[in-house]
Amino acid sequence: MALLTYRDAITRALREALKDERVFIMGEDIGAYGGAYAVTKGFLAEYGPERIRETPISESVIVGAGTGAAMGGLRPIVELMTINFSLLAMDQIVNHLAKVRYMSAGQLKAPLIIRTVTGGGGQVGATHSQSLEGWFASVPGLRVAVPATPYDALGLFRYAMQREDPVIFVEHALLYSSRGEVPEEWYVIPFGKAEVKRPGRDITIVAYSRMVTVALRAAEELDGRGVSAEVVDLRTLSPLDGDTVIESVKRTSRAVVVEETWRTGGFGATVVELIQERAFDYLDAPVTRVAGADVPMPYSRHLEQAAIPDEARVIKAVESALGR
Amino acid sequence: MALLTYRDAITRALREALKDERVFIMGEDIGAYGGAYAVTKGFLAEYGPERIRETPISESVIVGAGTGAAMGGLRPIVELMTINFSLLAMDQIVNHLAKVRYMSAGQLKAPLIIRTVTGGGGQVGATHSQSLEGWFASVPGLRVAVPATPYDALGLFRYAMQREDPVIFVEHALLYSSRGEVPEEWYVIPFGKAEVKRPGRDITIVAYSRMVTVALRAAEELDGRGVSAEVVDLRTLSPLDGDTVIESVKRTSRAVVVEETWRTGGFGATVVELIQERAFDYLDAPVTRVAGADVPMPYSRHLEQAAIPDEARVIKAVESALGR
Amino acid sequence: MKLQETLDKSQATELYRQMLLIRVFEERAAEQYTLGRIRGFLHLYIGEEAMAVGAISTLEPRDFVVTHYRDHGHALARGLEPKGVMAELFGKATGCSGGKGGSMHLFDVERGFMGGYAIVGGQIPLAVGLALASKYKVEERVVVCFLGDGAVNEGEFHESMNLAALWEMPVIFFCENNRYGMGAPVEQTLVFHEEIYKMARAYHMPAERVDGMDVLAVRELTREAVGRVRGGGGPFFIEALAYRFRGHSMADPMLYRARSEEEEWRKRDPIPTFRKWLLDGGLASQVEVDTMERETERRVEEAIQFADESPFPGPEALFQDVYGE
Amino acid sequence: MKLQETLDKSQATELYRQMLLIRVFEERAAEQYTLGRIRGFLHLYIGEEAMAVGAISTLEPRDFVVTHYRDHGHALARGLEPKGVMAELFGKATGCSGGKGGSMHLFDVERGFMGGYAIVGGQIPLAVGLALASKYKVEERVVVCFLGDGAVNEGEFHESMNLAALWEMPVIFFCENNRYGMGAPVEQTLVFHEEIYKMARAYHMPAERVDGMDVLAVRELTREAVGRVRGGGGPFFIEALAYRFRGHSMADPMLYRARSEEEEWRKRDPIPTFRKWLLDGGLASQVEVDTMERETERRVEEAIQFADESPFPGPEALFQDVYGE
Ligand SMILES: Cc1ncc(C[n+]2csc(CCOP(=O)(O)OP(=O)(O)O)c2C)c(N)n1
Ligand SMILES: Cc1ncc(C[n+]2csc(CCOP(=O)(O)OP(=O)(O)O)c2C)c(N)n1
Ligand SMILES: [Mg+2]
Ligand SMILES: [Mg+2]
Repeated sequence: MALLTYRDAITRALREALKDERVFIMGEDIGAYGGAYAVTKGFLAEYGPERIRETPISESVIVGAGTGAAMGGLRPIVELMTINFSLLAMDQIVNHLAKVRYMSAGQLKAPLIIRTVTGGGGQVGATHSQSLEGWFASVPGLRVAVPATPYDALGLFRYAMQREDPVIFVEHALLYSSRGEVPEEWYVIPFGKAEVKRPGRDITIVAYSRMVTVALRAAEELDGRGVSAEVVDLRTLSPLDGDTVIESVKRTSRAVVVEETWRTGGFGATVVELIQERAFDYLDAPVTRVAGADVPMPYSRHLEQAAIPDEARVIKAVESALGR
Repeated sequence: MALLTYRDAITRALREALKDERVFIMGEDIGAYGGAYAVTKGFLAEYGPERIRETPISESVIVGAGTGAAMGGLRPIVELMTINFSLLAMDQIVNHLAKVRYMSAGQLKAPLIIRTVTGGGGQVGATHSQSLEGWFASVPGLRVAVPATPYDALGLFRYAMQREDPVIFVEHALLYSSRGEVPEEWYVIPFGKAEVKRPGRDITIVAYSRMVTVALRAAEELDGRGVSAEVVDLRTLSPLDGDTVIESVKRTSRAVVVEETWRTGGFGATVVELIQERAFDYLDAPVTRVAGADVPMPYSRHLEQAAIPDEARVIKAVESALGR
Repeated sequence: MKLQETLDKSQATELYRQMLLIRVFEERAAEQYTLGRIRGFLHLYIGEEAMAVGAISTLEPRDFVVTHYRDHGHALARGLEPKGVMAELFGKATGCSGGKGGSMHLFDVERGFMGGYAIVGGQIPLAVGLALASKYKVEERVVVCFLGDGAVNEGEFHESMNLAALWEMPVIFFCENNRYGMGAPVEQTLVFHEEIYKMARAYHMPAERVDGMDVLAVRELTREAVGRVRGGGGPFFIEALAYRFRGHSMADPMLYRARSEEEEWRKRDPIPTFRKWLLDGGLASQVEVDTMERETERRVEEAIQFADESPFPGPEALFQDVYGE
Repeated sequence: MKLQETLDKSQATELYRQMLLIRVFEERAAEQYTLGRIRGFLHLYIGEEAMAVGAISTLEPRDFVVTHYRDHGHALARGLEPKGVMAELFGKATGCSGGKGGSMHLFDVERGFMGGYAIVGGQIPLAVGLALASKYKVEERVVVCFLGDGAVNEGEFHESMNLAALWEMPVIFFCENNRYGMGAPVEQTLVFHEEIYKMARAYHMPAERVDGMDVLAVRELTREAVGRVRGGGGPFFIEALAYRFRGHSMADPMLYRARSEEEEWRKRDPIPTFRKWLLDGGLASQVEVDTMERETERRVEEAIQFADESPFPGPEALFQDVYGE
């Protein structure tokens, strides 16, 4: 068991993937620069420019060419420097990557993995702080992984590499330096399996990506106040594991869903709906959601902090669900 | 009172808007072709090429130049031929149009109206049949109108013209030839006011855009079966009128939300959440949602029909909510 | 028109047969559309046959073809059975895309027909990616990417041209300049409309222009391009000048162009022109040509019958092929 | 370097003063960043001062400036107070964007500074739109749009160039070719990297290249461009060759370029070069120059103090300015 950072776990996943000759990595500044978040540092020297392909700043053709190469039998991994820039590749992702298999009635497949970086909290302003993964999770044909820990990042990436579906692999900017146990032995985490990251009796907190760590800290704090909170990490938004969530809520009778994106239209509303639909008779209180403020992300520190869910807001939501 | 088509109502709205010299219309095939849905037929001859600007097929610069022109003091109206093509302008819409006011702390405004066409049902296949309006409704800074009738289309457009916020004005492809009463007298419909399109006692059906007509037909049919269904038309997704919805559900104790987009991550989940949160103690059954199938839209007729909500599915959801 | 050394008599008549097949197929498809058996958008290739046929005739089976939504011509020229294509237009399970794609999204991966794509310009990055795969795997596979003059308007055109040139990809960009993108004449949409191919040279890409109504000229230029590209010469750009004789789609009222312009172009219809050339040059006899025409009509008639009699996809098809496995 | 007829002594020293202000501002900003008072991304303009100063000095107050995220230089050259800019970097309510924009999103609409935009290429369509407004309203306002060599990679570049040329918009595209987009050298990202400005000519746009380290040359070319554009000549493209002396942002470990390359360029530092020229030509005395330097340092110091003492925006600001009214 080694203590790895989230960054190192992903770096390891990429190294493993590169053992397959069909794999190459493509993206902006992944070469000599080493990746905006240093995930591919040293790769260019090690694997050479055929396999570590520095691209022009042109998100649309990066994704489109990745899709075409996948259709042509390769297993490309594309890095979109941040999820904000995926907006420039939206058509290729939604109208091409996600749909070629279906439109060709299964003749084609496009096993492209798009790695990208989500989230706010780094004071990089409105254009650079969005959490758009929920949009991708709503598009049929795409799979979306949102790992919260080094262990999950590696396990989920391995699974993505074993499958033939396009995957949006969403890494959180503020998690790269976080650490966690990662075994030397081989393991894989299948998509569509949420995990109870912390067991509890009184309420279920459902979260994903960095909000899992916020939920866990909130649960810790709540423990001291006599509240036993269960934390469920979705791990993938597509497929969405309703069963694990429902099983938990049936035991706790209360639920709070936590996510970083804008509240209105946030993906978490689908989770709230699912809970109230499938566990209606078990619920002792409405399911609520803690989400980002409905504003473009402000630069200024305190404003940004107020726009992103934190432990205090989760605790408040939990206490209110418990009628305290 | 004249019986106008949805198309004619929008054409009238555009003619009214063009009385303001700051208004020009810009888009693909809006000139000699008359618009893909014939909304601007005859405009080029009448208003000339300065004001009816035929553009290259370049969605990004169409929206970006519209935004810039709005920042520069004009009131441009941009036509994106269909909402599917908005994916190519996503960055300009989400990172620029929606954010300039906020990022400049109110120094700038961009009163751009983007007219676009949503929906499936025309057998035009996966790339041309999407209902993406919910994504825009989740972006702070944008307003999203989704008229279901000629009356609403005209009234909402007038309101959009009176305000200074960017608006995504979403017209449904299958509604253009539908007819409805439109008075000669001036009226305006403010954003954020849902309307009870049909009063009822037993259940609330919340819908928007073409699904309102589906909901109304379902309600009609249900009437014959002894069920009195209330139909609430949201009319705008942003702002979202929770009050009208809640007021209705408090009376009926049951609700079904109907929308055309993909179920997973659909905007309607936000409405479901809102109902269960604000009317939890009034609910006699879980709030359910009737939505599009989670598939790229198939071309073949029966498959497409199976993918889009229809009266039968709404009726089934209502009856199941009523425990029948 | 001249017979190249690389073209023998049977190849020449084959070109004719293919152009004819497309023409007859499209005319009958239009008819089926008005009968309501084909729905949605239907974009006909009538008048443009020489481009698909001339270009695709130069390819090997391993090569890839990628195109836009006006894709019936390319599909048929690539050897797809009219039955499968017509059945697709009818939305039948036997269609080349299982009834799921429709007119704008034809596929036949076995024949290297990697698809028609309905988002203007959207196919160009895909073609670059397929070419990347070919080069990466050292397969010497050539990719031909058809695109309209309208697609040149899109930002993806620029990104793709740059990347293909930068990485010396084995791709031929074949621009079908039919003077209009929907209702907009090129003069109104491209500042460099007079010589689109010269724009390609700004990307340091060899680029030539050809008469898109002349199947032999198209073939000859494409043959040269394929040779260069397969030999590792990087991408090549072809601009072919042509005209669509019909509206943009079946829904087009054609308010934007003069009847006389259409008539001028119709005088240069690639099919009668090539037939005359075949007959005059003694490459085909009147009897042979007549037989070919009858056979083609029968083939298309059979395709319609096949499509008509084929079953629609069953309801289980709805959720199939969204994901793998 | 040569003194143009259009430049008098006081204007010449003013150019120097502005370049100096940018340099000192940026150096002090870097320092404040390491102190943790500035957060997020910080992209410095050090080494590139001659471009913003030379170009913007030719504009009238009614003209519009639009730029990218490396925007401090353009903001200061456009006359924004260092106080407001520094306060913005500090995230203070007194910042030129109320603390909401940050380093990459500076605005001052009163001064026609229509914003810095952090999405590469995203500002180009906006500039075209502002130019459209100017032309539509017959205002004879010129728009100058700064963009990096990296922005030329993006599809929006192509769409914007085409539209601006097609509609003859009053916009100057000013490409700051500093040889790198983040860690990627232009040779690796643009096939036409050797002469980016010639690509503009493919859009039938007048285009010239200039030494971006020479403030007078930049000024002279831009002055000519402004004249043509204001006179209704349509868009103009300028490529300026320069270099950023520092990393892409404060976070850049600069692994991708050789120290020696940097040193070569530093020899051509626009500020000492221009100072020497001023002194040698007798346009400024050593005392004047020294005074200017001291004053500039004081001005920036005051800006820091102002920023430091200014309040953060109150919590009520969070939901303000999302929508109008
Ligand atoms: C991104 C996008 N924008 C707009 C459309 C609508 N549209 C379909 S075809 C077309 C014209 C394309 O013209 P061109 O590329 O010249 O092809 P042609 O029809 O002439 O063969 C347009 C505007 C689309 N399908 N995709
Ligand atoms: C669409 C988009 N892609 C990527 C980035 C990340 N990024 C920020 S600056 C930059 C390099 C831009 O280079 P250039 O345009 O030459 O400007 P310079 O930094 O040299 O001034 C990149 C890739 C971004 N901000 N936006
Ligand atoms: Mg065309
Ligand atoms: Mg640069």
